[in-house]
Order: sequence, then C-alpha cells, then structure tokens
Amino acid sequence: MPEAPPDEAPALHVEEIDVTYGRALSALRSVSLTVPHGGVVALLGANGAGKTTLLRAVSGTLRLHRGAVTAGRIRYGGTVLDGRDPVAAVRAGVVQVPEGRRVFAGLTVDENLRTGGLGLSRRAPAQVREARERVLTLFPRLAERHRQAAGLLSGGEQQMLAIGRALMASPRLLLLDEPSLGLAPLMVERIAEVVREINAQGTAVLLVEQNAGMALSLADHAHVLEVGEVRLSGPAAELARTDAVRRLYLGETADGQGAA
Amino acid sequence: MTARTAAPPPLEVREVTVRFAGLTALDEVSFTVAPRTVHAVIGPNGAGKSTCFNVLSGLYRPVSGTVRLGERELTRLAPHRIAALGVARTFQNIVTTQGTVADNLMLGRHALSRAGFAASALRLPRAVREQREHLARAREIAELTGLGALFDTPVALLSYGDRKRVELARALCLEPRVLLLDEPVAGMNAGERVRMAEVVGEVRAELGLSVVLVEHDMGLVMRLADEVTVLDFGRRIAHGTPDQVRRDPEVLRAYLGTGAGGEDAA
Amino acid sequence: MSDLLRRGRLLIPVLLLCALPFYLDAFWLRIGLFSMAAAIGAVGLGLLSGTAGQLSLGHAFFLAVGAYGYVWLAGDDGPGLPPAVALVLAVLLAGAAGGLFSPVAGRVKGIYLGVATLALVFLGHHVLLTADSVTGGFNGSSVPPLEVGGFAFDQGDGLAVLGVPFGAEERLWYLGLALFALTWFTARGLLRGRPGRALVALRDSETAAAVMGVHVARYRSAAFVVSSMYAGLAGVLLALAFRRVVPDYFSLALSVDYLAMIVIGGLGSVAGATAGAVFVTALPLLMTRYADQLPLVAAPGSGDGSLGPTEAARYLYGAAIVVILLFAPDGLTGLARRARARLARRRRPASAPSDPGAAPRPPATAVRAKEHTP
Amino acid sequence: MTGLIDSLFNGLALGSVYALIALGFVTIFKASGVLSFAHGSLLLLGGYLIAVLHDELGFAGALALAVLVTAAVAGLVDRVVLQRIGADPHAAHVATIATIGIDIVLVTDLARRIGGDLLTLGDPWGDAVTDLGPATVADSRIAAITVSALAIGGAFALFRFTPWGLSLRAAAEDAEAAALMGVRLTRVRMLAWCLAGALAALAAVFLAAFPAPGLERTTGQIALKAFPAAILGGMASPVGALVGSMVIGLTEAFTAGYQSDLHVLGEGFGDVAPYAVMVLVLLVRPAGLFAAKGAARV
Amino acid sequence: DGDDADGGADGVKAGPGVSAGTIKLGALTDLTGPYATLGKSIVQAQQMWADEVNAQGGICDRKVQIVVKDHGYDVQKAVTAYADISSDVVALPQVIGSPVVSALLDDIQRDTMLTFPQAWAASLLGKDAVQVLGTTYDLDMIAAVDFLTRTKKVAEGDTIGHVYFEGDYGANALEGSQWAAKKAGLKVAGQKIKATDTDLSAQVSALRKAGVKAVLISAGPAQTASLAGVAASRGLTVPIVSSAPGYAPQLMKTPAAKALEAMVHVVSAAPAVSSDLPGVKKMVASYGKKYPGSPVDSGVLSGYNAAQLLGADLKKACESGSLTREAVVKAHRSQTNADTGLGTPQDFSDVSRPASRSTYVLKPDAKAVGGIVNVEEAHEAPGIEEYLSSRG
Ligand SMILES: Nc1ncnc2c1ncn2[C@@H]1O[C@H](COP(=O)(O)OP(=O)(O)OP(=O)(O)O)[C@@H](O)[C@H]1O
Ligand SMILES: Nc1ncnc2c1ncn2[C@@H]1O[C@H](COP(=O)(O)OP(=O)(O)OP(=O)(O)O)[C@@H](O)[C@H]1O
Ligand SMILES: [Mg+2]
Ligand SMILES: [Mg+2]
Repeated sequence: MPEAPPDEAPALHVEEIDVTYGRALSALRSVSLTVPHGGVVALLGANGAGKTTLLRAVSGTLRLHRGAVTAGRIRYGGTVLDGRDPVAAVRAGVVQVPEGRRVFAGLTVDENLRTGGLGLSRRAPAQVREARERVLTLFPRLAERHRQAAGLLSGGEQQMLAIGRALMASPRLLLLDEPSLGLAPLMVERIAEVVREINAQGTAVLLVEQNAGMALSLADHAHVLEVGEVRLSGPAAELARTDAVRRLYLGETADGQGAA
Repeated sequence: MTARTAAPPPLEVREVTVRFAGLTALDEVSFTVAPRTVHAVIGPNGAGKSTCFNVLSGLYRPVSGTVRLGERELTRLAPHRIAALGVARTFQNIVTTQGTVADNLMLGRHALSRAGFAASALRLPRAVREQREHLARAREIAELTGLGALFDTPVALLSYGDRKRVELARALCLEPRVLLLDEPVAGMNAGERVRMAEVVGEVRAELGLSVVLVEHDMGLVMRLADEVTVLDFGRRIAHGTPDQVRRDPEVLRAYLGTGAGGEDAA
Repeated sequence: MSDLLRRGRLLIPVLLLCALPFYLDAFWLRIGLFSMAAAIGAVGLGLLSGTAGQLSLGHAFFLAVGAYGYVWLAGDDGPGLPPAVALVLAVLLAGAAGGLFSPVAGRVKGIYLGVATLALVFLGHHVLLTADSVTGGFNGSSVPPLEVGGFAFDQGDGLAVLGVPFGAEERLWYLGLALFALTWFTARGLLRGRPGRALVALRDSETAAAVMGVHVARYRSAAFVVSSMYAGLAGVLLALAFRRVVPDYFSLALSVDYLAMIVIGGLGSVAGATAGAVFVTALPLLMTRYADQLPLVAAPGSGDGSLGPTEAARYLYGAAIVVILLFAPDGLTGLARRARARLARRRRPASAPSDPGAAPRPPATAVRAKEHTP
Repeated sequence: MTGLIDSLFNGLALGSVYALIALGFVTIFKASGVLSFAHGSLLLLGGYLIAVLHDELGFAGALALAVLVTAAVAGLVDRVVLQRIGADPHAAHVATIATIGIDIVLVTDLARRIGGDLLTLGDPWGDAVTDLGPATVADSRIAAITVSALAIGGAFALFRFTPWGLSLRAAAEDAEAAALMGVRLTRVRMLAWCLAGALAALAAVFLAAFPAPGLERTTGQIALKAFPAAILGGMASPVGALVGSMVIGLTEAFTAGYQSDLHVLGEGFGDVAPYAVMVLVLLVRPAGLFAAKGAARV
Repeated sequence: DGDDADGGADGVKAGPGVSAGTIKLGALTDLTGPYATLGKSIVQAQQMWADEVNAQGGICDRKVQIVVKDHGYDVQKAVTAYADISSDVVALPQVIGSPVVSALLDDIQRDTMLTFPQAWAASLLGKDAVQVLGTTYDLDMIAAVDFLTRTKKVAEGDTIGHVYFEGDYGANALEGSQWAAKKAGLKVAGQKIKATDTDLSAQVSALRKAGVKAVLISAGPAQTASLAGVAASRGLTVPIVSSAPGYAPQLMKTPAAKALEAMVHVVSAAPAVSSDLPGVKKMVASYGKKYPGSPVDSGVLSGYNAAQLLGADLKKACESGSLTREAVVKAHRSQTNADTGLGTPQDFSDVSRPASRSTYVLKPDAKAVGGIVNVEEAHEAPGIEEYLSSRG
C-alpha cells in the first residue's frame, strides 16, 4: 500500500465529511476541522454528538461499525485516510486510543504494550525498548503490574495502559477519546500532564473530552459538535469564554462547581 | 405498583477484606449506609471501589468480613438473591444486553415479576397482564431518566452516555431499596451531569432509597453525598461529610491532588 | 387492531396448509411432514442456541429419547399405554433427560456445551444398540400408530374426504400441523415473555443477568430442558412419520442438521427456525428426486465418472448453505426483513431512511459492552 | 504387562494424531471463533493429494505440495467465504454453519474421486516396526509422536513470541482495538486458517499410514474425535490441545485394549469412553483443563 | 401405477409395476455412502442382467426395467425413496444397508414387496416378503470355526478372537462363532468396533493379551486389512478368517496385501469370482466386457445372482398367470431348489431358514480375478442343523 511520503510537518485535514451508519443513520454532516502539526485540538460535544464517530472516520474503524464516510476527504500529510483501513492510519502515524479503554483483557500488561507496535513494519528492538521505557516512566503504575492480566486492572490503570499502548507506536498524531473517562482527579491531572508532555515531545493531539475544563486548558484550538455538526469552533481560550460553552460544557450555572 | 415504600434498612459493611492473587483489593473496610442517604465511596483508581460494589452485589466473595442489609447477611448470597432483596447496581463499564432499551429495562423488572416458563409459554392471562403492567412502569422510568424517546431503540445504536442512562434506568426498574451507582456520570458533559444528578436526587426522594455512589466527579459528590468514605489501596483513609473529607490532607494527597476538588466539574 | 391484522395475516397461510393434503401426493406430504417435525425440533434448539446462546450438538439424542420413548411406552413390549398418553409422556421423558444433563448444561457454556452434548449423541447411540430389549437394538422397532379417540393416524380403513383418500400421510399431516401450531404458539410466548428476556440477558452478559436477579444456573438448565422437550415432540412426530425407528438415524449428522436449520433460518426467532427447518429438510429430498432432470446429471449407477443425482444434490445443498449465509448472514428471516423494508421504501420513497428494516443490525461487537473494561 | 505397554503406546500415538487436528481447531477458534466442521474435509483433501501425487513427486515432495495446497485452500475458504459472512467473532456461529456447507461440497467431491478405493500415501515407514523391549511400535507411530510434538512446540512458539501470534491473540480479545493498533485482521485470521489446513494435511498422513490400511473416503470423519480433545484442552492453548488429545487417545486405547474387562458397560464402549471422560472433566472444569484464566471482571 | 390394469392381451394378471409392456423392479442402493463400491457393482451387474434378459425378449413378453434410487446410506432418504417408487415396482432385487432394510421392513411387509436385501443377518429371516440369499452371517462363522478346527489351526481349550462391527452384521456373526466355539471347546474374545475404526492396533493388543490362536473378523475390508497388517507387524501371526463383506479386491493394492495373502481366509456363501463354475466364468467374462475397468468383486456376483433368482420367480409367477406382488412372493416361496449356476442351489420354501447352508472357503490372491480364489468347495459345516434347530 502507498506509504505516506515522509512529510516534515504533517497536519490532519478533515474536509466536509458526512458519515452514516448502516447506510441510513447519518451521524456527521459536513464536518471540517484541522489539527496542525504538533498542535492540540479539543473536540467537545454532548453524548451522541458524533465525537467518537469522527475519530472512527479518521482512524478507519468506521467499517467495523457498518459505517462509512459518504462525502468529503480526510488527509493526513500526504496520505488520504478516508475509506482506508486502520493500518494505513497507524502507518501514517495516526493512532487512536479508543473510548472506554478496550485493553486486551486476556493479555498481560506487557503484551498489551507490545501490541502497540504491531502496525508498523519491523522496528529495531532498541526502538521498541526505548518506546517501552518512555511509557513506563510516564505510568510507573504499569511497571508494577506488568505481568498482570490487563482485564484485572482498575479503570484508571486500564486507561493508562490504553494510552501507553498507543504511544508504543510512537504516533505523530494521537487521537484521544475521552481519556479522563472514569479517572480520579489526581489521575486526570496526570493525564493532562501526560498529554502536555506527549505534545511537547512533538506529537499532535486530537482530544475528545467531556471534561471541557481539562480539554480547553490543554488545547490551543477547539470545536464543539452538536448532533453531527460543528456548532462552534475557535481558539480554546475564546471558546471557554462563550456562554454556550460555559453553560453546557463547563456546567457553571449548575452551581459553583465549574471548572477552574 | 411494587415500589417498596418501607424505609430501607441500613447497609452495614464490616471489615470486609478481598484478596486477589498477590494483592489486597480491600483491606478490612467498614462503613454504614444510613437509610435514605447518599453515601459516596471515593478514592484513586484501583483503590477498590468497584471491588467493594462487586462484594455488595455478590459477585465477589470476601475472604473475611460481613455485609448486612438490616438483619440479612449478604456476604454468602448469590447475586440474584441479593437483587431480590432490592439491591440494584450499575456497572462502571457499560454492561447492557442486546435488544432495545425496553428489553433492558424489562430485564430490570425480572426479579419483581413471576411468570415462569409454563405461564409465558401458554400465555396465561396473568402472565400477559403482568407483562403489560411492568412494561408501563418501565416506560415511566425511561421518561424519568430521559430515555423516553429512545425506549424502542436498540441499545447498540446509542452513544456512550445514553447507554449509561440505560444502566441507571435498568437498576431503577428493580425498584431497589439500595442503589449502587458506579461512576454514573462518567463520559457525560457538565450539562448532562447536572441532569443526571437531578435524576438521582429525584428518585432518591421519590422512592426513598439509599444510594451508594462511586464517582470521580467531586462536584457531583459534593452536591449529592451526605457521607463520604475514602479508600486508598483498599484501605479506608478518611470518612465524614463531604466538606470534612474534602479538606482532609490525606485525601488531598492521595486523591484530589493539589488542584483541589474544584478541578473537574467533569 | 394491529393485533387483528396480524391474526389476519396468519390466517391465510394456516388455511393454505390445511388445504394442501387435497392437492399434494404422498411424496410431498411426507416431505411436508418431515419438515414440520424438523421445525418443531428446530424451534426448540433455537430457544437454546439462538436465545440462550448455548450451543447444542446433542439434539439428535433428545429426538431419539422422544421417538423411542413413544415407541416403548405405546408398544407391546413396553407398558403399552394408549398412544396419546405415550406421546405426552415421551415429551416429558425427553424433558427429564434434559434435566438429568442439567448439572452440565447449567454450568458449561457456549461451544463447550456444544461439544459436551456431542457425548450425548454417542452415548445415546451406544445405549440404543446395547439395550435392545427396550430399543430393538440395531434394527430398531416399529412405531405403533397414534390413536386419538379411536381415530388412528395410519393407513387405516379406506377413509376418504371429498373424494381424496385419507391415508397415513394425509392424517399425519394434520397431526403435524396441530403440533406445530402448538409449538409456534408456546415458543413465541416464551421468547417474548419474561423467560425469553432472561435468557437473552444470560447470553449477552451473565453478570448483568445475575445482578438483575436472574438465577443463572437454573435458567441455563431450564432452557436446556425446554429445548429437549420440543426435541422430544419432534422425535415422536418423526417416529410416526417413519413408522419405524432405527438408531443410525439419530446420529451426529442429524444434530448438525438442526444447528444448520436455526442458523440458516435466522437465530432468535420462531419463524426463522421454521424456515430453516423446511430448507434443510426438504431441499436434499427434493434435489435427490429431481436432480436427474438437471443437465449433466446421469441416472444413478450409469457408467463411470458420471455425476449421480445424490451427488449433484449434495453439491447443490452444500453450495446453497454457503450462498445463503453469504448473502444473508442473519438467515432467511433477515433476507425477508430486508426485502420487506425495500418494498416499504419503494412504496413511500420520501420516508425517513432510518426504518428498522433498512439499517442492518449493528454488529454484535458494538453491542457486547466488554465485561472487562471497568 | 505387554498389554499395558501396548495400550500406552497406542494411546500416545493416537493422541498425537488427534493433537495435530485439535491444534487446528484451537487455532481456527482463536482466530475466528469458528468451530470448523470443514476440518475433516481439509484433512481428506490433504491425504488425497499426497495419495495421487506421491508417484511422480515421491512422498516428501507430495507431502510438501499437499501441505501447501491444503493450507492455501483453508486460507481461501476463510478469506473468500467465511470473512465475507462476518469478520467479527460474534458472527462466528454463522461462519461455523457455513463450514458445514463447505465440508459437504469438499467431501462429496473427494468421495467421488476416491470411490471405494483404499489409497496408499507411499509413506516411507510402510509396515515397519521397532521393538522397544516389551512393546513393538510401528515406525509410523513413532513418527507421528515426534512430528506432532514438534508441531505443537512450533505452534506454541508462534502464538507466544511472534508478532503474528500476538496479533492473533489481541484480535481474539477485541478486534476493533487490535485494528486500531494496526493489526491486519483479515490477514492474521487467514494465516491462522492456513496453519490449521497445513496441520490437517499432516495429520492425514498418520491417519492413513500403516496401522490403518490407507486413505478412505471416510477417513476425514476421524477429525470428529479431535473435538472432545480440543474442548478438554480448553480451546485456548496449544498445550491444552496436546493434553486433551493425549487424554482422549489414551482413554480410547485403554478402553479398547481392556474392552473384555469393561463389558459391563456394553461391548464397544471404547468409542464412547472419550466423550464420557470429556463430560466428567467439563463438570469439574466447565471451560476445559487449560481454560483462559478468568480475566473477566466488572 | 397400473394397479388394476388387468394384464395385457396375454391375460396375465398385472399388479403395481407391471404393465402390458414392462416389468419394473426397484433398487434402493448406496452409490455415495460407505457402501458405494458394493452398490456400484450390484447396480451394474443387475443392469447387465436386465439387458441380457431383454435381449432375449424379456420376461413374460415384457421388458424388464430397474428403477435405481441412491440413498447414500441415509435412512430418511431411503424411506422417501421407497415411498416414491413403491407404488410402481413389483419387487426389489436390491436393498443395501441394514438400517435401511430395518426402517423399511414394515412397509415392505405391508406391500408384500419381494425384497432381496444385500445383508445377511439372521434377524431378517422369517419375513414372508424378505429373502436373505444364501447363508446368514452366523452360519458362515460356524463354518469358519469348523475350518479352523478341522485344519488343526486351533485345538480344544484355545482362545479365538472375534472382531466384529456393531450392528446386526457383527452381532449375528458373533452368535455363530460363539455357538461353534462352545461346541469345539474354544473361548471367544470379542472385540466390537465401529465402521469408522480403521486402525485396529488397540484391538490387536487386546487380542494378543488374550493370547488368541486365531482371529475371526466380521467387518469391512479396511478393518480386515488393518487387522492383518497390525497383527503381522506385532508378531501375532495367527490365521484370520473373515466374513464375506470383510474382503474387497482393492485390498490387494494396500501395503497389507502380503499379510492378507499370508494369514487371511474368507468364508462366503458365494464362490470366488475366479472359480471355474461355468456360470461364474460366463458372467465374469461378459461383465468385464460391459464394464471394462470396474473391479469384479463379490458384489457383482451376488447382485447378478439375486437378479437371476428374481427373474426365475417372475417367470414362475408369469406361468401361474399373475404378476401381482402377492403372486411373485408366492412363486418365490415355491422355489425349493433354485440354481442359477452361480453357486449353491437355494431353497426358499421355509421363511424361517436360511436359503442355503453351505459355505465356500476362499483365500485372497493378488493375481486372481477379483483378487480371490476358492480353497474349499461349498459344503455344510457339521452342526449347522443342530444350530438352526437350537435357535428354533
Ligand atoms: N455502531 C453504530 N451504529 C449506528 N449508529 C451509531 C453507532 N455508533 C454510534 N451511532 C450513532 O451515531 C451518533 C454519534 O455517536 P457517537 O458515539 O459518535 O457520539 P459521541 O459524541 O461519541 O457520544 P459520547 O460522548 O456519549 O461518546 C449517535 O447518535 C449514535 O446513536
Ligand atoms: N478480578 C480481579 N482479579 C484480580 N485483581 C483484581 C480483580 N478485580 C480488581 N482487581 C484489582 O483490585 C484493585 C482494585 O480494583 P477496583 O476496580 O476495585 O478499583 P477501583 O477503585 O474501582 O478503581 P477505578 O476508580 O479506576 O474503577 C485493582 O488494582 C485491580 O487490579
Ligand atoms: Mg464517544
Ligand atoms: Mg471502579
């Protein structure tokens, strides 16, 4: 298959895509967004807005859900991603951390990490070890449990593993689907740091979050999806100030317990 | 119909210990859930909260310690017996069955309905009537939890957050006296969390049940909980009202982090 | 209202089925009879494998229990009960046999149970051969005709209705029809009622089911018992159709056929099981009869290398299974559902695209929330 | 004494042939969740190819070619038919039934070609035997034991250590997540079928070789005996397949060898005993001896 | 179907399967199942017979026609096939597969459809319409034991093994061997096997453990080959005597051929196809001409024999002026010394007794036609009468 031409500053361009499930149910309508090289872009939206769907479209797993991109283009650097299989995405350096972790329950933590590199054509053991070191320094907890079956880890532990697993493929663009899902506040901070760190190391991030506070604090650019369409988009800081976002996603009017 | 009106008996957890190959997931944990209160169990990931739920609902057997609902000892009971006593739970991960929302809610009515194989096979009038009544009640509960519109949609087609609602609704269909919620609002945005919080508040008031709540959203915990128990590495490190707990240095260190409880409406 | 409509839609096929004996000859009636018997058995298996997700390769065994149970109970070397009573007892006997297996059926899951039940087929066959005082051994024994209120379901006196001679086939046809109707009614009641839902829950998530108050082991075994009872009934009907029972018929191949029926028909629905049963039963018989009319199929035994009808039939049958599943993984019912949806859309093209029929059920993977991701 | 040793060797030999087949079942099941009813026909295909080819190519050549072709056919069956039917493991039961159809077609065709003949595979062992003190063992048996030992070891290594093995196990756990990691689901799965096909062809050799008179149209049916073996083993690991097969093989050999002492259970109990044993084991361990550790939790 | 078609001009009363111009016979055979080889041979042999008869003007001035239905050893198919053809055939010169025969017994009796099953179990005796041709399995085995003792291969007090198929073939054979063994003061070590067991190592171990001096086998060719091969390789070089269905010429192409020639004898009601009975020679010759390339095995012989016997019955019925099924059965039962020149004459008058009691002893021989040669001419083993009366 055509590999992505080694492209110095690849960016993700999602151009006016429509997505339908089972030839009938339309989940996204002419959605566009761009993740610049090395940038962090947040994607907010209510349940069912289509956030996960968008990620599926990019990572090429729509087909597994009887879904398809029916219009528009998805390009990453030189590679066209829409209608391709996940391998193409991984090869191009785009790796998704699925919603709800989806670690391989029966495999040990170690083996889960090893699966991270599977998409890539042969890598030097040194590289692999390096990647592994990096992950384990990010998540010491995993090092402690590396022989345990992943299915027996706690929610948070699994989330770390899921991210770690993705990082093993040393992606250039990381698609995170609700990484804070079910994580303790402390851990949410950790993840936030991790995201920053990963980003600092040059990996772009497309971050789907319900925790708008965290998302907006991380992202430099943000989009808000509503029932399949982009409702708002702009610099994160600005969005954080619009009432719609404050009310719906930062839950401020609810009571004082808003995001910082 | 069968909404249990009598005040639920207290739920006492006494020195429960659970071990898995190598690690102690729960270490002599004790707490009591007073009738009609919301009791939050919080703690870092891997502290043992879900394990605790699994003990309460009979999925795990503790190596020592007891769990009592009133004078009934739960520790040795099979899950379905515990359910029959009116203890319902949701799962942190979503565990729904195939079929529509309705099907799932009707499963919730299982323990409350009687029709056996023979009765259903021969469609005896009482079985038919029973079915109709329970369906009606299920619909009410769906409305209550904001699933009314999705009542006949296959669960498979729902988004994550909606499936969470299905779980809550299914648990409520059991007309529980004690409701165990494992991270009910995970994966919802602030707006929806507020709605969910309201729902929990309502049912608690309406049906007068005790709620045990596991949640990482401190905002929600503060809003709902009457009492909070904090676990870390399977041990109970703090206990008290939300405000006490929230200021507890141990808790700050182990759980909330320097950013304090404020950071995470979500 | 809609209920009435549905009743109405049911009425037509029922009438049709009742009229058939006046137009079809023995050969066709026989095939129909076999199909109805198979359908009863398939519905039972569908309940177990389709609804409760418990695979069973032991169905042939329970068919045998039913068939032999009836023969022995009604026969002279048995207690020689009135056949009608024997029929009922035979069904219960099959149920009991299922019950005896419930320690396994309640504990063992999915394909493990499937292969475990293999044992039943072989054990059963072994017993049928060794206990020849009861079973008549290898040569089997002949089946006493059923009699209800003095009316015998066999060749009998040259009774003729509307000038059509009513032989065994015609009479048994109506018996089969009645029993099948019973099956249809009860099975649908089960599926749509409380037990059905509990079983589905069991299949999808044991934990969820248990926590919602389903007694896991009991329901597993209950499903097994019920399905064996349907199998038993099917067995009796088959015995009556054959007029003789022989051990070799109740082989593993038979079990496999039943499995094929429910999947080809479409899992989880009574209609599906029925459709599948007709397909799997009738097709090979018809093909073996008419294959020699196909091109390049020679009459049996003529010359070397020539393709005999049976072979041709086997080829076609095998191919048919594959092709159907290729184009309708959700079985014949799925095919029907989609066809109906397409028609509906043709009728009102403006309609919203998302009607249940059109959207293929999402893959089960999307459904099964993994139990292990906390 | 000699009786005992004899039965022991028969059992081991039998077991090791079953192991080759059971391993096929396990691999296929892991990769696609399918319980393959077409395995018997693949086995027959392999045997038939060797039988017709060994004259020109000699045994080794014929074997090599047969293994390749059978593997290819198995792979194609999966890729062209089964994966079209439904790649996700929960549609597996449909594919399972499809394998019945495939089996029917293949067997019918091969049976037509074989007719009533007893085909010989021209294997090097002939009816040679080796005298091991108390027992004489057919060389073909010794070969069977060695080969399957190697095959099992190889498969084990494949599963544990190679990327393919890892991909296979990952995909078995969660296809979508595996895909996200860049696992080529279709290819991984297809390769698994190829492996199973190759093993089937290999097994055919020993099923038709000496103590048996040759390859018959019905030889494929013996694959059935490997079902209980695979299940006993837990459908999860090659090791399980091996142990399960040995249990079945030995049970069969001993019950047959001591039939006269068991006639209380009725003559010919030997054919039933393996299944009886399987049921007993499942009663104690519902998911087989080497069931995948209960990694499920909530 | 020409039920009440009262014959043609010739005034012969006709019945089902008989019209003015043709007599239809049925064959429920197995061309695609485990007995495909046997089925093919019989079908071809009987077709050849029909052609010959028709060439000579047919029977009763009617052409003979055989309707062949292949059930592939599937009972359900067989039952449907029978229902399909029963109304327009007069008799069944071939029905393969004991389970099939058993499944059809009642219908056959009801329709008084003269039937020659290709199965030789004593359990099929005593049915008016069903005729087992030649000896039954048990008689063959009695002859086998007699052969072993007479030729001093075993002596009083020895143990002999008997490997037999489950089902009535094996069971009936075992009856015979056990009875004969008891008389000769021998012990029998039985080994029951299935048609799918083609590797008899375990059984051989068991037999060796039992210290047998000879082995009887009532199974299929594959099993006989395996038995001989394994026994030889395990140094259990004892005489083996097989029932007729346990041998097929194809075995001579297997590695076991040596062992077979060295150790095996076959007991059969029919002579070896290589025997020099004029009838057999003629038949073999014309079969070879008609079906070059098809092996000439015992199936051919028994099939052709059955056809000829039926032909005789039909002629007789014709002479008596009626070709109804009842008449055909009656004609058949009136044959007390039917000799086709293909073996021993047969007596069909007593429903409960085997039609013949004398058995040939044969021996595999790679070079001979049909891979087998006569060793002993047909003779009735001593004690047969006693056995039959004891069985009542
Ligand atoms: N497999 C599927 N088949 C059909 N429809 C689907 C499927 N998955 C999602 N949908 C529908 O597509 C829409 C978007 O779903 P999606 O999961 O992308 O929402 P989301 O933004 O991720 O919500 P959440 O925050 O709850 O995860 C929803 O209406 C959902 O019902
Ligand atoms: N079935 C099991 N077998 C082995 N270890 C287990 C099992 N279940 C839980 N554990 C371990 O027990 C510890 C507590 O797990 P638990 O799921 O209760 O944590 P938690 O408090 O729910 O965390 P989270 O908030 O992330 O859900 C974890 O370290 C986990 O690895
Ligand atoms: Mg989502
Ligand atoms: Mg938890």
